[in-house]
Amino acid sequence: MKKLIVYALTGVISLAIGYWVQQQFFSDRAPVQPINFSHKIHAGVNKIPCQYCHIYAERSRVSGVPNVQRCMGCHKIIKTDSPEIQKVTAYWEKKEPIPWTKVHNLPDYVYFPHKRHVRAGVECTNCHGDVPNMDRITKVSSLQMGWCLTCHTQRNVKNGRDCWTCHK
Amino acid sequence: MANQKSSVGIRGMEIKTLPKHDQSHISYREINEDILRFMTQTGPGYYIVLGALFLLTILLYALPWAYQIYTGQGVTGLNVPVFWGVYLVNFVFWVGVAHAGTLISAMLYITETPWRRAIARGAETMTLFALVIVTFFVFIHMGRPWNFYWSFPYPNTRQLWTSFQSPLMFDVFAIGTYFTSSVIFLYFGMIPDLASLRQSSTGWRKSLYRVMSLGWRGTDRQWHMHGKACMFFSSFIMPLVVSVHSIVSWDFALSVVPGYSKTVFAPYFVTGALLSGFAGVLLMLTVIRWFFPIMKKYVTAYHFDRIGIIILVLSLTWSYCTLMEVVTGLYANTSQELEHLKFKLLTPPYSYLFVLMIFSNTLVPLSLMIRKIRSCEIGMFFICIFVLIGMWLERYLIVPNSLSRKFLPWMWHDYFPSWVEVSITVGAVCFFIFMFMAFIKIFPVVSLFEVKEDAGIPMKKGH
Amino acid sequence: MDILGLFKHADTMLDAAKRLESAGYAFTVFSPVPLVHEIDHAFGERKSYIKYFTFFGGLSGFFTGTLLALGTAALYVLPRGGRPIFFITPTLIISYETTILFGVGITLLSFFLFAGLPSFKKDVPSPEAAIDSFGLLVDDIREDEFVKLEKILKESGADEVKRVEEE
Amino acid sequence: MAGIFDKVKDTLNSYRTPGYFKKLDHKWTMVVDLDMCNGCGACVAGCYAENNLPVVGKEDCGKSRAFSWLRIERYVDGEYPDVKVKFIPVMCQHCMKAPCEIGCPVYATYHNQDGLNVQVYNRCVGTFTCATYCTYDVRRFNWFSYKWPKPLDQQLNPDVTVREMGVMEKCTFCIQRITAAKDKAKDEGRGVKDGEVLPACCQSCPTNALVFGDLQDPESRVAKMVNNPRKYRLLEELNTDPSVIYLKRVMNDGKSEE
Repeated sequence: MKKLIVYALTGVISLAIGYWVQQQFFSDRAPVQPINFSHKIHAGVNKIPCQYCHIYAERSRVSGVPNVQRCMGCHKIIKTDSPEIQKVTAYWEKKEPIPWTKVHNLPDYVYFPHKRHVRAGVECTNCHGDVPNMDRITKVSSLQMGWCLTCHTQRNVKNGRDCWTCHK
Repeated sequence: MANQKSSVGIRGMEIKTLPKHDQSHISYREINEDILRFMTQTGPGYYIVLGALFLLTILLYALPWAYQIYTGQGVTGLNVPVFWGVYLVNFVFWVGVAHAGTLISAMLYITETPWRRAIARGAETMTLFALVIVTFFVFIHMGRPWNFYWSFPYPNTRQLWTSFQSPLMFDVFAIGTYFTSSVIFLYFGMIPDLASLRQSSTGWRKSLYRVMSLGWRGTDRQWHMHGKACMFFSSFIMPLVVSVHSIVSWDFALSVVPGYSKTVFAPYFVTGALLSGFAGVLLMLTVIRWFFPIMKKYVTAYHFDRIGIIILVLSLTWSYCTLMEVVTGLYANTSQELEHLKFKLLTPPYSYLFVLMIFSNTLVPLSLMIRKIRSCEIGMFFICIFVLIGMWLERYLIVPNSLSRKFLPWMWHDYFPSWVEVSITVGAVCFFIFMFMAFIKIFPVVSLFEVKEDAGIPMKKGH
Repeated sequence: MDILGLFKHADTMLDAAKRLESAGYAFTVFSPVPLVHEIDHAFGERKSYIKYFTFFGGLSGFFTGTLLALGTAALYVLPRGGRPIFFITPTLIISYETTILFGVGITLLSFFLFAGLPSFKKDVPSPEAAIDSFGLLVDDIREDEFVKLEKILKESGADEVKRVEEE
Repeated sequence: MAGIFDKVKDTLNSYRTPGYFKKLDHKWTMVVDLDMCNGCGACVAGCYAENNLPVVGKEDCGKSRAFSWLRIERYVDGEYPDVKVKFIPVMCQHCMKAPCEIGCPVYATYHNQDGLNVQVYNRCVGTFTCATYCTYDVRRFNWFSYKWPKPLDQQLNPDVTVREMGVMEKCTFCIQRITAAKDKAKDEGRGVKDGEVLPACCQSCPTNALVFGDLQDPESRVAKMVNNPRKYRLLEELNTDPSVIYLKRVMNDGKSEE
């Protein structure tokens, strides 16, 4: 009996450790990015608006990942001695895009226009979570169909529950 | 002997009476021992056959299916107008085979027909495994079988339910209910038998029966409840049997396709199902009697005689429905119906198939009018084979054949099954026999307590 | 301590049961085949409450099916084929099947309830009682009653009288 | 209590047929003028390009598994020297009382508020029921997972899903273009104008035989065309109420034929 408890405890603890490690380093909820970019510093402390960098959000289906030029626009001057910024500079000098890992990924068959949601007055934090306080971007919402539908129903979106509004 | 013939004279003429159904010569202990011996004393030949069937199942059933899932439905012979092929034929066919089991158990239980007792369990077992095959055929038929659970209504993250207006949804409910009820009915009837066998068996059998008999003691109260519940099960299952195949027929009849959209389909399919079901049960009994002579004591010529008459009646009913199907089509006199009938009745090779179907479902069973053939084991064996083939052909002539001639002539296209479909069809039969053979060695295929009832309750003062 | 009488014949066992009843003992009948008719005949009809459960099981199944079919159609309105969203004909088919499903399920559960299954505490008092003998068991008797009961059983034609110790 | 009762009654009434047809946003309709159709097949090619239709190859084409959502049926009348060939382009008819829609157990095909019969690819489980019930044989099935050879994968339309193996698909009236037009109209705060939505087949038709528009808009071209005495609908007698309207071909010999 004692043996059994020891085995069970070991199992539970190792599972817990494994879960933590998975969440921390391997999960697609919060993947490790090539550059340790902190939304907390940019959007939280310095209060840069979201659409300063994600410029397409209001006029296109995608919100857009800012190009390296936009980063360098500030970081030619600001904090150039930080090792993380030097990584950005390295990409800039190589003329290569930064290989960011996409966090909020939707399947191919989903038609999600950012434009419609931004213009309807949906806050960014509504779906992306409290980004201004995130060091590393974490997927907060499940992005599952039921989650979308709950909001569509609450806001009484016109044709918000029609399949072809969101699928293609 | 059970099949002895006595002679009765009426007005000086000698007429032969039916074989008698009298099991009173068998003692209770003998029944227990016989069934246990039937289950435990297994020769090497049995294991060789079982192993061969298992291999065949893997080779002809599992591997082609895996190949089909990996490659796509394109490996079948389906094409654009003919989307329902041999898989749907097999689906309907096996639902039909499943039908007789519950009917024998339920309807003959309610009418208190004594001869059902020895064969009811075997028939129920057949129902169960035929339904397993049916369920698998639904998944084989699907384009994306890994998403099969979407067709079950359950609260999910998509907030999306299922369409209860779809005939396929009726199928999900009908076959789900049928499967559940069959399992319950089979297991429920087996509880006292397992408790009885547990007393005389040893080893893993004893512990298995101990757990599965749920502590049945055979007290009077338990028997009382058992009888009552059995009555309710039977009364529920009888309408279920009729509804299941009606619903299967509505998969076709609720469309507007010529050849599918017929009002006669529900009774036609139910009759056909019972016909193939009884043929299946009889075939199973014949084979069991051949390979396990011990069963000759329980499954007698009387059973053959009775089931033979039932098959004859069903065959005639079926023939009437077939006639009606053709006649109503001709009477409607629309160009689509006529084109469909022309294709079905006059175009080779389908016309040959139609003739073969009529031959094996109407003409061959007519020979059952002769009593000698009804009590002849080999004759019955071949009649059953013919009926089963004929019933399969009937579904083939309805399902893919009607789709070959739909409304727009530009899209007319014939259908021929590919090797994958043929192999899975044959493999399903192997799989079915494999499951059945494994089952009858683990669980009693003859209902002990009912056969004991059949043998009569021992009374000192006589009956 | 229990006493068990084993009989080869059903009618002798019923005779013994009648004598035990008139002597004021409570007994349990064990049999390998159902003796429902015979016991009903000897001791009068008994009531079973399964039918009420079956009825309400079927009724609840009917309403569950109707509610499932109509309710889920209202939860996510997707019109199809020009049919109404709330369409009673297909709903009847669904509720027909659920009536049977629930009826069968609840009948099984009520059978378990009334038959006292599953219970692994008590076994059959003697293996023969499950195979080819009719058993008559009297529970919790004193030592002095044993002789008296044995006599009743033997006189009625018991083939064997056993002393069964409590587990 | 009375309020709840009234609400339930209203809801029930609003869900009764043809109640939900009365409040359609649009009723997209296609008019095919068979007098103008010369059977060139540009519409078929346009459909292939727009909707990511795979090309199945010679062998599967022989098995009648070609993918064209829009096909041109050719009927040849008469013997060799005196031959008449007739064309009829057949695409999904977007029936208002579609037989296919009731067949689907999982709501993968249904009718939406635009009067379109739509197919949700990622919900499909592949039971083939819709295609079997379809009276026009316009549904196509992904028999295999089709691959586009290397440079051709760049021409795939990003607005249309590349369908997975095992799902059913069919003509959508280029619903992605309808969505785009409605999106633009919403940004500009107006309704969709006539002629703003142009499915790929209509766009590529050299003779303008195919016209697309909203039947509910009385000023639209289709609304004016449907009053034509040559109007008929395919297999109308089956009560499927199709949204595609054909204008009969008038032959030179004075006989009008379909």
